[in-house]
Amino acid sequence: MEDRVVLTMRGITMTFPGVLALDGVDFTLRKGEIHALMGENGAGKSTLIKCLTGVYQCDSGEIHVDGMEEPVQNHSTLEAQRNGISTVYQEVNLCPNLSVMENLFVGREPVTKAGTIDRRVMLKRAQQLMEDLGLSIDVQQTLENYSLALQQMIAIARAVDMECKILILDEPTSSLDDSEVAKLFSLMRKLRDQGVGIVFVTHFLEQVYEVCDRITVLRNGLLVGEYPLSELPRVNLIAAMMGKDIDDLKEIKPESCQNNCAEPLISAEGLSHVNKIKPFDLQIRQGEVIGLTGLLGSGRSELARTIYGADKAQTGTLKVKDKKVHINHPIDAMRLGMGMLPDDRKAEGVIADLTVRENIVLGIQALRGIMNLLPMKEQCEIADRFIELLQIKTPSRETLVKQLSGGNQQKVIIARWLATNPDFLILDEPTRGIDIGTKTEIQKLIIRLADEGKGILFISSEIDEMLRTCNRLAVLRDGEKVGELQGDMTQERVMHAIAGGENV
Amino acid sequence: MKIKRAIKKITGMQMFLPIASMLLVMAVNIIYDVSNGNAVFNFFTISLRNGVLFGRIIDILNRGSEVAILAIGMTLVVSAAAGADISVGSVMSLAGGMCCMLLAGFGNANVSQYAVPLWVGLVAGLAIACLCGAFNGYLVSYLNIQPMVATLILFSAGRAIGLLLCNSTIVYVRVPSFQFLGGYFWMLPTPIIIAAACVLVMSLILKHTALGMYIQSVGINKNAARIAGFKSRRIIFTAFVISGLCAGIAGLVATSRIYSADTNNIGLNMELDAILAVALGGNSLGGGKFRLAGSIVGAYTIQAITTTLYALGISSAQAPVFKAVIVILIVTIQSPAVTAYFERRAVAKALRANKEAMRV
Amino acid sequence: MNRKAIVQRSRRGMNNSNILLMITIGLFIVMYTAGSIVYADKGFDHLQTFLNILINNAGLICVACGMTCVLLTGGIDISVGALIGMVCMFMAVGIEFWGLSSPVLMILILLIGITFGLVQGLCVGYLNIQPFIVTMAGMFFARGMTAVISTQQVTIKSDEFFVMLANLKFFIPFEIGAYVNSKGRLMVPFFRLPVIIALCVLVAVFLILRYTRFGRSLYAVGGNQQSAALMGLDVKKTRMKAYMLSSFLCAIGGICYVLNTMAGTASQAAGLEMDAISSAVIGGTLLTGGVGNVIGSFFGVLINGTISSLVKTHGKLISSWSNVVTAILLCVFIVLQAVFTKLKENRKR
Amino acid sequence: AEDLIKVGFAQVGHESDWRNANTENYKGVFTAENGYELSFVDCDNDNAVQLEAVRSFIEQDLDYIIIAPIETAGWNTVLAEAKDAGIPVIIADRNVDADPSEYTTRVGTDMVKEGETAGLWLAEYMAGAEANILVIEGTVGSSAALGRSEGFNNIAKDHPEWKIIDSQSGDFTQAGGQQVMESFLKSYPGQFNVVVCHNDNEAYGAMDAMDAAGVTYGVDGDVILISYDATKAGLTYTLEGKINCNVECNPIQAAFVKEVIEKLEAGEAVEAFTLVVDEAFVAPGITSQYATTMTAELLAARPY
Ligand SMILES: Nc1ncnc2c1ncn2[C@@H]1O[C@H](COP(=O)(O)OP(=O)(O)OP(=O)(O)O)[C@@H](O)[C@H]1O
Ligand SMILES: Nc1ncnc2c1ncn2[C@@H]1O[C@H](COP(=O)(O)OP(=O)(O)OP(=O)(O)O)[C@@H](O)[C@H]1O
Ligand SMILES: [Mg+2]
Ligand SMILES: [Mg+2]
Repeated sequence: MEDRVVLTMRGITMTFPGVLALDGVDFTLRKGEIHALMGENGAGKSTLIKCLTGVYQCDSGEIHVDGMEEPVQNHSTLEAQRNGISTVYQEVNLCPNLSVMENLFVGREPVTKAGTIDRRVMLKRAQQLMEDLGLSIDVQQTLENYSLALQQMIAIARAVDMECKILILDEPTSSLDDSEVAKLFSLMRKLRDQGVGIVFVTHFLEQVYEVCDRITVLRNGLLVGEYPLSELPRVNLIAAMMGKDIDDLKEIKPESCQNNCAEPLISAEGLSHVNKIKPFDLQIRQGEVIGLTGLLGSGRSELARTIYGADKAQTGTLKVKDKKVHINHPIDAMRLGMGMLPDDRKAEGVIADLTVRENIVLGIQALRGIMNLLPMKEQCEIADRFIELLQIKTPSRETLVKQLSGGNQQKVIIARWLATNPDFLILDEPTRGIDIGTKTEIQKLIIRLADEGKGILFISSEIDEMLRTCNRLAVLRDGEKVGELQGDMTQERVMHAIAGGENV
Repeated sequence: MKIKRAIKKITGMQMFLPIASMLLVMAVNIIYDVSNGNAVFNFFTISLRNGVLFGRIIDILNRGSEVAILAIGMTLVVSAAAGADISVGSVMSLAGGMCCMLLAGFGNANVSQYAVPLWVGLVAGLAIACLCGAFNGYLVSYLNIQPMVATLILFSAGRAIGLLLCNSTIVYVRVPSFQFLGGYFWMLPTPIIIAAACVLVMSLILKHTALGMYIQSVGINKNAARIAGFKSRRIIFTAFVISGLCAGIAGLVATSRIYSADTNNIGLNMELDAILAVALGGNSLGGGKFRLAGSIVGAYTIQAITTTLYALGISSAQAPVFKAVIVILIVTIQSPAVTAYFERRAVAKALRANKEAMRV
Repeated sequence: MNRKAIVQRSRRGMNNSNILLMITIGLFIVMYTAGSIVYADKGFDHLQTFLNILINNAGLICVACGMTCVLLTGGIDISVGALIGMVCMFMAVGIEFWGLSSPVLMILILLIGITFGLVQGLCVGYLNIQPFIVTMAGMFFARGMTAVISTQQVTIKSDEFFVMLANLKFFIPFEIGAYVNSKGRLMVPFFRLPVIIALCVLVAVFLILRYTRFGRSLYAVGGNQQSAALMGLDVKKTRMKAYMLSSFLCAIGGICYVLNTMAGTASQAAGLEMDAISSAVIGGTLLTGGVGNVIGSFFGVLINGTISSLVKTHGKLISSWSNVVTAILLCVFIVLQAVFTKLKENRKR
Repeated sequence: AEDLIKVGFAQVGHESDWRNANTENYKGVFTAENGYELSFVDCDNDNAVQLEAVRSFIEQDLDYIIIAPIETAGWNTVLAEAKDAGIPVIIADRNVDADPSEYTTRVGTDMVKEGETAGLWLAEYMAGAEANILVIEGTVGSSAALGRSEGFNNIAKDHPEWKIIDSQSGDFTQAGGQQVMESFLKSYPGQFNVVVCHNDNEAYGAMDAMDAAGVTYGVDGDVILISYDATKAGLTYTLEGKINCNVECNPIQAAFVKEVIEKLEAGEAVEAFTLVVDEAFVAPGITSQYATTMTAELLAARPY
C-alpha cells in the first residue's frame, strides 16, 4: 500500500501569553486514512488544528500540503479551505440566525449565471445533503431552532460537502448519540475510501478503535508519538496520553441502593413545562445518583432545568425535604441547596471574559448576595483548592477562562458548583469533552458526593457511564417520563427502554 | 536593563493607554505654547485669582465634571447591558427642569426666592432621573428591548418633558445658595468636588460589594450568570437606575452652573461624550469587563481636547474635525489590532532570544 | 418522525425577522387607516399625503437601507446625518461658489461617500475599533468639514439642470386621487425624482441582501462573527464593505435630500442617524446583528413619517408635546413589538 | 367654525425664550375670537421638517401659510407648490433667499440693522478711544449670528482704532457663553475692554465667568458689555448697569402678520416687506441718539 502523504506539519510551536501550547510538534497525515489526534484536556489538539487552518498563526514551524511546492501558511479559514482543508471545530461554529440551508452553503453558495445566489439549487442540494446523513429536518428553518446535536451534524455536513483533501473533525461526537455517531462513522469511512485524509479528535477511546487507522498522541504541547492503531492497545494509549497508568474505569461501582430508605431530598409531583415537558413525578433521595436517559432531544435537559427553575415550571409542585417550595429563579433553587451544571457550556456555563478564580467563586458569591463580597483572600484560596482538586490546567488562577481548553473550562464550572457545596446537584453532561483520566475522576467524584449524602441527578449520552454511576435511571421519551429502571441494569435493557420497545 | 524593565512595567499597566492618550493631548498645548513663544507650561499654570484657583487645568477638571459623572453610570450600563444609554443627556435636562420648576413654582420663569426648600427641589430632580433610569431599565431588562432602542424613547421625550415642566421657558432661580453646586467651595469649583465624590463613592461600592462581579458576569453572559444564581434582570435594571442617578446629579450641576433650567441645551450631545469617555478608557462597548478609572480618565481627556481647541482658538464649528482626528488616533493606538501587532512582535523577539540562548 | 415533520412545516417561514416585519406592516396599516378616518376633514386621506411622506423621506429611505446593512453586521453608523449635511453643503457650495456643474458634483459626492465609508470600514474591519466610536468620529469629522467648507447658508439656484431635476414633478396618471381644493385648483397627486431614486435603492439593496453572497455574508457576520470567520468568510472585508455601502447610500441619500431642500447649511440633517436607526429597528432589525431586512426599514421610515405627518396635521400641539407624542408612539410601538416577540417565544417553548 | 380663516404657522422651534414669546404671541393673536383657526407646527430647527409642514398645510387646504424660516436657503420648490395650490404665503421673522415674486409678502426684523445699531452705539460711546473687542457669537451659520456680525463689522470697518481680537461661538446658550468667556479670560488676560454677546443668555454666562475671575464690567467696570435680544431679564441687567447696551429683537410680530392677512382678505394690495421695528436700550447714566436709556417704568411695561 502506498502511503501518500497529504499533510505534514513540522516543528509547530505556538505560544499564548504565559502558555507554551505547542512545542515543536510534528504531524503527518496520509491519503485515505482516519488519523486520531489524542491527548488530555489542554494537550494542544485544538490549537494544533487552529494553527493548521489559519485561525492562529504559529510562531514557528512548517506546514506542507500535498500538491503544493511551497510550505503553506494559512492566514484564515478561507485560505485553508482554498488549500483543501475543511474543518469542524470543537465548539459548534455556525450562525444561529441563518437557516440551516444557508449555514451549509454560506460563502460558497451556488450562483446563477447572473452571479446571484441560486436558491432553488441551494435548497435541493441542502435537502440532498441532509438526506444523505439521514436527518429529516426542514433546511429552511433557522438554525437556532435545533438542538446542539443537530447543529453539530449540520456543521459536519457543511465540512463534508466541501471538496477537500483534508477533513478535520475536532470532537464532533461529544454531543451526538450512538445512532448519529454511527451515521457519522459510515460517512467518514466513505470519505476515506475516496481518498480524503481525516483528522479525528475525540475522548471516546471506543470510537478511536472503531474507525481510526493511526493515532498521534500529544501531551502538554509535546508530541508523544505516532502509532498505527494495531500497535497501540488501549492501555498503552492511556498511558501515552497521561504519562502514567491509571486504574481502569471498570473498578468504579456504586454501592447500589444502600440508601433506598433514606429521606427523599427532592420530590416533584406533576411538574411540567409548556410544550416541552409533560407532567412528571420524580423522587430523589439523599445519597442517591439518579440518571436521566433518553434519545437525543427527548427532554432530559429540559426536565432537569424545570426542577432547578432555569425554566419555570408551569404546573405541579416541588418539595425539598418534604417542604413545598416555589422556585422562580435559579437563585431560589440554590438557596434550597441545589446546583446545576448546564449542558451548553458556551451559552450557559462559562463566563468567558472572567478569570478562572472569578468563575469558580461565582456561585458562592451569588449565595452570599451582592452586599457581601467574598474577601479576595478567600476567593484565591477557594480557587486554588479546586484547581488542585480537579487538576484544572491553567497558567494561573487569574487566566481568563476563555483561554483554557474546552475540557478545562468544563472543570471550572464543576468547581463552581462543588464550591457551593449543594445538597442536590444536577450534572447535565458533565463529562462532555473531558479526557478519559478526568472522566474517571469525575465519576468517582459523583459517587463520593453521593456517599456524603448528597443527591445527584446525572445526565449523560454515554450509557455505560450512566450504568457505572447511577442507582436508578429515569427514562424519557418525547418530553415525557415513561418509566424508571432500577436494580439490574444492563446496556440492553436501557437501550430497549429508550427505544420504546419495553414499557417500563 | 533596569530602566527597560521599569518601562515595560509601566507600559504593561492597565491604565497606561488611557493615561498616555491624555498626556498626548496635553503635549499639544506645550508644543503650541512653545511655538508661540509663551512660557512652556503656560497651559498648565494655575494661579489664585479672586480667591479661587484659576487656570486651564482647573477648567478641564471643572468642565469635565458632568461627563465624568455621566461616565460612571454609562460604564455600568455598557458593561451590564452591552449597549449604551443614549438618554442621559435628555435626563440631565429633565432633572434640571424638575428641580427648577419646583424651586420656582410652576409657571414662574424668574424668581429670587425658593417656592419650596432647596432640598426638595434637589431630591425631586434626582428622583425623576432615577425614575427615567428605572423606565429604561424596565424596558431593557424585563421586556428585552435593546438598550439603544429603549433609551431612544427618553432621548427624544426627556428634554421635551422637562420643557413642559418649565412651561416652555428658561426658569431662572436667582438664589445664591442654588448656585453652590455649580459654584465654588473654598478655592475649588464645586463640580470638581462633586465629581470626585461620585467617583469615590462608586469605587468604594465596587471595592466592597460584589456589584462589579455581578455586572460583569451579566454583561458577558446573561444566561450563564442567571444559571449561576445572579438575577440578571435586576442587575441590568440597577445599572440603568444608577445611570439615571448619575445623569440626575450631572443635570443638577449643569443647572446650578447657570442657575436656570435651560432645558433645550443642558446636556445636549452629552450622551455622545459619555459613551466616548467609556471607549477612550479602553472599555469595550460590547459589554463585559470594565474599568471605571479608564472611563474617568477618558472623560477628562475629552474635556482636555475641548479646552485645548478653545486655547488654540479653533472655531467651534470646525473644532469637530480636530476632535475626530484625535479620537481616531487615540482609539487606533488602543485598538486590538495594533496591540496584537506589538504583542506578536514581542513574542517573536522572545523566541529569537530563546533560540540564540539555545545555540549558545 | 411524521409528527415532527408536521410540526416543522407549520413553523416554517415564521422566523424572528418575519414576524417582526408582519407586526410592523400591520401596525402601519392600522395607524394610517386610523389617521385617515380621524383627520379626513384635514386631508389626511389624500393620496398626496402619502406621496408627501415619500417625498419628504426619500433621503431617509436611502440612509435607512445603508443603516440596515451595517446593523445587520452588528455594527452601527451614526455618521450618516453629518455626512448628509456635508454632502448638501458640498453640493451647494460646489454649484454656487466653485461653479462646478451638478453632474460632476454628483459623481464627486458618490466618490466622497465611498471614500468616507472606506476609511470608516478600514477602522472597523481591519483595526477592529468599535463601530460606534469610529462612526462618532466620522460624525464629528463630517460636521466639522461642513463648517470648513462654508458657514453660510447657501441656496442652490444657479445650476439650471439641477434646479430642473429638483422641480421635476411626476403626476399620477389618470388623475387618480385628484381633487379640487377650496381655491378652486385641481390638485393632481405627484411625486418627485428623489422618490424614484429612493425606491430604486430600496429594491437594489433588497436584491443584494437576498441574492448575493455579499448580502448573505452580512447576515452571517452579524449572526456570529467568530463562526463566520471559521466558516471561511472574510469577516474583515465584509464589515468594511458594509460601511462603504452605508456611506455610499448615504451619499445617494444626500443627493435626494439636497434635491428636496436645495440648500447647504451648517446643521442640516442633524439627528438623522437616530431617525434611520429607529426606522430600521421599528422595521424589525436587531441592533445585535443578523436579523432584519430593508423592507422592514422602509416601513419603519413610513411609520416615522406617518407619526410626524399626524402630528403636523393635528396642528394644535404646543411645541414640546409633539416630541412627547412622537416618543410615546415610538414607545408603544417598541413595547408592542417586544410583547409580540415574547408571546411568540413562549409559544415556541 | 366654517367661517374661520384657516392659517398655518410653521414655527422654527422652541430653542429660546425669544422664540417662545414669539409663539405665544401668534397663539394669542390668531384665536377663534379673532376669527382665525391656527394650525401650528413646531419644526424643531430642522429645515426638512419645515418643508414637510408646509406640504402638510397645502394638503389641509388652509387659507394662509405663515413660515418663520429656519434657514434662509432652499425655499423655491415648496413655495412653488403652495403657489400651484393657490395659497398665499407670508414669510415671517427671518428672510428667505428667494425671489419676492415666489411668495406673497414678508414681515420681519432686520438682523444686520441690529448689528449696525450696536456698532453705532459703541462708536458713539467710545468716542474715538481704542477698543479691543471680543465677540461671543451665536450658533455658527444661523441668520441671527450672520446678520449681527455683518452689521457690527460694517461699522467696525470704519474704525481703525477698533480691533476684534477673537470671536468664538457660544451657541446662543448661557453655558456656552460662560465656557467661551472662561477661555478668553485665559487667552487674553487684561487685553480687552469690549465684549459683544450675540444674545442675552450668552451675556449672562460671560458675566458669570468674569465675576469668577474678578473682572469688572458694565457702566462702572473695566469691560463694556453689549448684548442683543433685550429680553426682560436682559434689560434688568441693563437697568442695573451691568449690560451697557442691549439691542432689541422684537418677538411681538403676530399683529403685523394679522394686519397683512386682513388686507389680503379685503383684497387690498400689500407691501412686499413690513419691518418690525427694533429698539436699543442703554444702561442708566448713558444717553445715546441710537438708544433709549433704561428706566424701571420701561422695564415694567415690557410684555416679554
Ligand atoms: N486563546 C487562547 N489564549 C491563551 N491560551 C490558550 C488559548 N487557547 C488555548 N490556550 C491554551 O493552550 C493549551 C492547549 O489548548 P487546546 O485547546 O489546544 O487543548 P485541547 O487539547 O484541544 O484540549 P480539550 O480536549 O480540552 O479540547 C491550553 O493549556 C490552553 O490553556
Ligand atoms: N431531531 C430533532 N428534530 C427537531 N427538533 C429536535 C430534534 N432533536 C431535538 N430537538 C429539539 O431540541 C430540544 C432539545 O431538548 P433537550 O436539550 O432537553 O434534549 P436532551 O435530551 O437533553 O438532548 P441533548 O443530548 O441534546 O442534550 C427538544 O425540545 C426538541 O424540540
Ligand atoms: Mg480542544
Ligand atoms: Mg441535553
